Amino acid sequence: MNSFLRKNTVLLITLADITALFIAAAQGMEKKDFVITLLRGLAVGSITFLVASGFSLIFGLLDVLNLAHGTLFMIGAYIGWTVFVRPDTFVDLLTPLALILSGFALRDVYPLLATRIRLGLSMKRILPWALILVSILIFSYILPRYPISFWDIGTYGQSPVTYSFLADQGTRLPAQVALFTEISAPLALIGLLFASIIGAFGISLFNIETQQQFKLNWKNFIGFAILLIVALFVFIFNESLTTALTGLGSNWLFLIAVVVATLSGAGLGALIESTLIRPLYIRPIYQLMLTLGMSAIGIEIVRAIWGRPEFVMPKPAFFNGSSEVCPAANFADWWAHNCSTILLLDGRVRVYNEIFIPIIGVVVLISIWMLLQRTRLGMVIRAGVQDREMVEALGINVRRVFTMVFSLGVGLAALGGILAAPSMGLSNAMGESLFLNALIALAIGGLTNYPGAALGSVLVGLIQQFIIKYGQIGIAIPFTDIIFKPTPPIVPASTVLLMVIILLILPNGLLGKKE
Amino acid sequence: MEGAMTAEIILETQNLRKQFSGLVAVDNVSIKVRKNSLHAIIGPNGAGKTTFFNLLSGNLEPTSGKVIYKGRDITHQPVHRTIHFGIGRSFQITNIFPNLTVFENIRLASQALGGDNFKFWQASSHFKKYEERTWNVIETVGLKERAQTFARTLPHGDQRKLELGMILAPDPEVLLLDEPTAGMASEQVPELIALIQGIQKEGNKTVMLVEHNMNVVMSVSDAITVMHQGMVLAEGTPAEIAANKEVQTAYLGGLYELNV
Amino acid sequence: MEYILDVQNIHSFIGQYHILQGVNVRVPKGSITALLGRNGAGKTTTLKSILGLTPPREGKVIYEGKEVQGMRSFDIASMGIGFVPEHRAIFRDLTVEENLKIAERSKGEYIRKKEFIFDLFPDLKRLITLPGTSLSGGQQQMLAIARALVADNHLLLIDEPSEGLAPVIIEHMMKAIQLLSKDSTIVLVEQNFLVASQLAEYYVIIEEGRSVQEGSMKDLANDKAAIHRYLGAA
Amino acid sequence: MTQQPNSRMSAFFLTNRAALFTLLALILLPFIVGLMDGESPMLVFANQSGNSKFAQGLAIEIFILALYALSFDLIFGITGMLSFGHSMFFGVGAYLTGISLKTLGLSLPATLGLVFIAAIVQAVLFGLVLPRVKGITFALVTLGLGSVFHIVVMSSEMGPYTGADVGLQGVIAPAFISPANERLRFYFIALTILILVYLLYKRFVDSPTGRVCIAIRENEGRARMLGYNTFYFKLAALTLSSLTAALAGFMHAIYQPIVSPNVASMGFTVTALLIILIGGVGTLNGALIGAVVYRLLDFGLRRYIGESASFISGTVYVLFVLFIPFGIVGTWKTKSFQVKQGWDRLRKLFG
Repeated sequence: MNSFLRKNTVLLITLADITALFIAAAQGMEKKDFVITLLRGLAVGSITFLVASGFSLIFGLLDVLNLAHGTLFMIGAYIGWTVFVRPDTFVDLLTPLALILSGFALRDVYPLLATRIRLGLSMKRILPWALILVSILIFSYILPRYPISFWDIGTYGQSPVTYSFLADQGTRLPAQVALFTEISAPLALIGLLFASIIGAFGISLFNIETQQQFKLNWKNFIGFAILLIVALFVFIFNESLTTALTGLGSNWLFLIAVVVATLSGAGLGALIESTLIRPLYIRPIYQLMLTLGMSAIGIEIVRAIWGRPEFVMPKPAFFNGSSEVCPAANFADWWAHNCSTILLLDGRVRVYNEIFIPIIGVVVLISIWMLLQRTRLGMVIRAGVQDREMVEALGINVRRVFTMVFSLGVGLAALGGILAAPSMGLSNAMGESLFLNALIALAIGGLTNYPGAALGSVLVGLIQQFIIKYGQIGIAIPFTDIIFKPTPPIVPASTVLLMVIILLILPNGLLGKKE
Repeated sequence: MEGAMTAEIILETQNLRKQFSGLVAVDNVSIKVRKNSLHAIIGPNGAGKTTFFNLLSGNLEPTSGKVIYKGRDITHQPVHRTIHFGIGRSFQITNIFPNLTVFENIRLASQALGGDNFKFWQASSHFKKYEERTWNVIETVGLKERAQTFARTLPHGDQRKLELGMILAPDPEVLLLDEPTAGMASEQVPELIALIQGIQKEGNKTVMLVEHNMNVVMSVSDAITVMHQGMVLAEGTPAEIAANKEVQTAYLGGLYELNV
Repeated sequence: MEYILDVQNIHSFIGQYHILQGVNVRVPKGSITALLGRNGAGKTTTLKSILGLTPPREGKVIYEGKEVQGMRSFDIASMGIGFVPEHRAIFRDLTVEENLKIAERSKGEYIRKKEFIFDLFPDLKRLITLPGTSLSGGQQQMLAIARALVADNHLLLIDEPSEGLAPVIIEHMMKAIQLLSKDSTIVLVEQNFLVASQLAEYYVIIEEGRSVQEGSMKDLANDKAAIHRYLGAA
Repeated sequence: MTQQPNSRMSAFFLTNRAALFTLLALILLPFIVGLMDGESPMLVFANQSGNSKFAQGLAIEIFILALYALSFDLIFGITGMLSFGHSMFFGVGAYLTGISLKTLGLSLPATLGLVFIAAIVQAVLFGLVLPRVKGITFALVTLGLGSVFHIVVMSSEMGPYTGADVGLQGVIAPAFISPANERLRFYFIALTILILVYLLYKRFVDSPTGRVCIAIRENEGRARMLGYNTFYFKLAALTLSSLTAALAGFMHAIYQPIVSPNVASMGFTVTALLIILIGGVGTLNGALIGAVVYRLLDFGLRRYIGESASFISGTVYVLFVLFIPFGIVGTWKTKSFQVKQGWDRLRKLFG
């Protein structure tokens, strides 16, 4: 105990100081304000944590600073919104997407194929480009001939803003069914599949090392088969699926949206890691540039598809009820009526924003912690953070673990995005600001430290929310009559300053280990 | 022998101790190094020799104890100060600037103590005295033909020479050499040892040497300290060490007699 | 003689450095073979090249009759090669038990091998819940060897097992290695010639990235000139 | 003996012919653009030629960007410190110039003096954290310092001085370098400044100080072992970098009608990073070439593609990273080296 105290003096002092600050701050505040602000802080902290934890897992194991993490968070939100508000679009998109991805699911097969091809040096250089080009050409021929039920970002009446508004009112537009025009469906499907396979093969040719030997077995084809079946199934049952989805209650739809957004994030992560990041492990600076570039591309794609204006995502009915007893006086009342707000110590608390999100944050915190501590994958991750080479020498495919962790990290960011959407709204800038928050949280907590990510996130959330609150009520500075009201710009500045101070005292953050 | 014994002590440690979380790497080491002598530290791998050097050169701070140089306590001096006192140090694992040329490597070492480091308005070729010094050192260590090649492309043996050149360049009084022959072909070893001996004798320098090759050590050193598990096992002249039974069992395993 | 491992003229690079410039190592099945040579001669790199951690750019590595050079290192290791690296590489965020469990290649291996391992290293049994960092040097070395025993390995590559250990512990370690050699073949890198000469039947001397001499350990013990030339007196 | 200076002259011209040719092209640029439009040089002198004036404007922006990129290359490419707060160096220069000219009503030289003092002060501020943090933590701390500055600039309290999120407007440059009426003069002044700074940087990199900075990038531990107190060298690099960036900011504030708060944001630091990555990290020429490529690409894409330009530029950067990893200058150097080797081999083959 004594040695623990000695070793962590600085940490304990810092924590004590922060606690003292909060207690002192709470003095001048009404109880209900304090509780609400606390909950809000936890909510912001939870969302920050979802971004920060994924980022820190990736950085810890792969040594990659994924600067596109905020953008991926945002993409998660937009995908979730689409599933929730426009399930018909979602169904229409599934078929071509599954087909495009199916080629990448065969990535373990390509090296074998590559070793079979004997070509001259110049041909070897041209081949990947030629394959990618052909693949793009086929895509650009077929895809425009597949009408997807869509919105029009240019027209206000059909923009995401309007659809969101309508969905909030409970109105959903009748579903349309997408069928290929000008081209026969079997030909189009086969064409897409073919284009995807040669495109993915072309990309994989860039990073195949020579002399490699591989064993093939049926496991290499599972992903491919699943994607193929999904594509066909959705294509055939497009209409009934759309009707079924639109007919679902908003709670179920929200759940599906969360799952789809998270999985898409995870899939996107796996794809990015295995095609773009993998060749750059030996050139860290270029990873920065690559992820920055991806971030810019991501934001532009989102702008092109969903438009620039901000819009809101309706909350699922479970958190959005209204009746004469609302705001609910207690949880039993809330359970009966699904009120959107609840009274805690006479203060109105939004159930989704201030109770549901922190709960999810805690659930994710615990599940990832269990994953890290109790599962074999977690063991390998913890070991790999320290010594990749040794893990590999034990016969473990570290590369695959890398892909999994990247995918997990991006999946967490996407989950954060879709969960934040109903409370934060959707905007092109949502990723950037949250990413900065997450970075600050990590710097405070310790860059590669998982509990540190949680601690930092909560601190950042709390500080921001308390300062916002004081912006409204003002702080009475002790021994004077001055009431100081922090203005909004001080909110981000305060966390940044906290970060700078903590890093100067503890360069590895509060919980980071000394190297 | 008698005269050597009473010679001036240039470097001294008093109860030097270094502890890494659980492990005591250097345990209560007190040694005295006489001026102008060649003092060897030997011991099996993991005996704490390199850590001991790191304490002397300021790369590590000791947990307790003192390092005294010319009567002055330099225990807590930062690493960039020690060379200013006149202590140069080489590394067991070659530590050079791999992407700079041999010439550049040594010039950086030569100009370090000259006091012209902040004259950023003059080209470095303007400072002829450092260039001359650089060429001298390059010639001493025998890398003249390779002066303009990148350090990373040198063969291992030449990198060791470059490393030696980098400590020679600022002309220190005490040289701490950590396994200067590590990884060299056996044909090259005598050459390098002769070079070191030459530098020591002609330049009136004090050399401290960590070395694995017992025969080398026995033939060139004036004094030997044997370390084992962080502690000093024995101290004395080569003859005394060779006769020491304890050293034989702990280090040499009693399998071979030493040819002194 | 049947060779479990046959390394033929491999060349390996670390970054720009041409570390191995033609190493040949043949390891008879069931033997202990020692790689000898000075610091920095390329012994550790040889082990890493066999495992594909530092893939050789030229030459062949034949393990159990199959060319494995160019394969991914975890695939090579999965063929039954255990690695005990220099400085042990114990995972410090994992407990002793997890350090062993992580080496499993199929489920339940650890449970099956547990008893055997704890018979060999009784010390480890009482340390099982401690984190890897809290072990002493000797215990870490035992754990590193034990870790290589969890999976069914036919070949163990052990790098400097005696480094930095007290003589009593070295003796214990030597006994354990001798015991292990009954079931598996061992390639040993060792600085301490006494240890190497007592354990190994065969030796290969590596000098400046090349294998320069090989043979039976008994012959080397009498060849003072070679010992002097390549290994220094010790 | 009389031959000596002459041959030295011609040798100088030979080795620097590319640089001299570029310089000549830059001097003639306004007139050539004018001539292509069928406007006489006199018109260009009178600042009447529309297209030439436009080209000059673009070039001035490139010069300013190049100065800024040079300053970033000095601390990142040469000294090896990754700072994410570099835009603050530029921002301080730009905003202080604006405030000093507009609010304080100081003269141009006084403003420049003030800017330089501020630049030194902020270099020292960044330097204060140097001994504590390294690598990625240094990047984060500088990111923090930069963000605080950005936030202060954007805050409504500072509105009267900085224009908050709208940006600083209404800075009236003295008539003799007015970017509207005397653009040609501005062009040549900017060009001269860039050349002077470039030469200063070249000398700095080649000087004892610069050599130590490179040594710090390569292996800081070893540099310390050689007896260098690396802190002072990093501080020197930071100071020079800060002065240059502030000078770029100073010119920016005079040239642009609005100083947008974007120049103090993280995004502008990223711009500097991208420029030197395009050009080649650690090569001074790379910073210049990168600035040209970056600005022209940005300009061209915005002009011909419009809204989604950053989609294309993002893609271009990703392709750069994957296929031209050492930047234009770095790749050029290795390629020309290979070509030279090939030639040598050929020549040997034929005796």
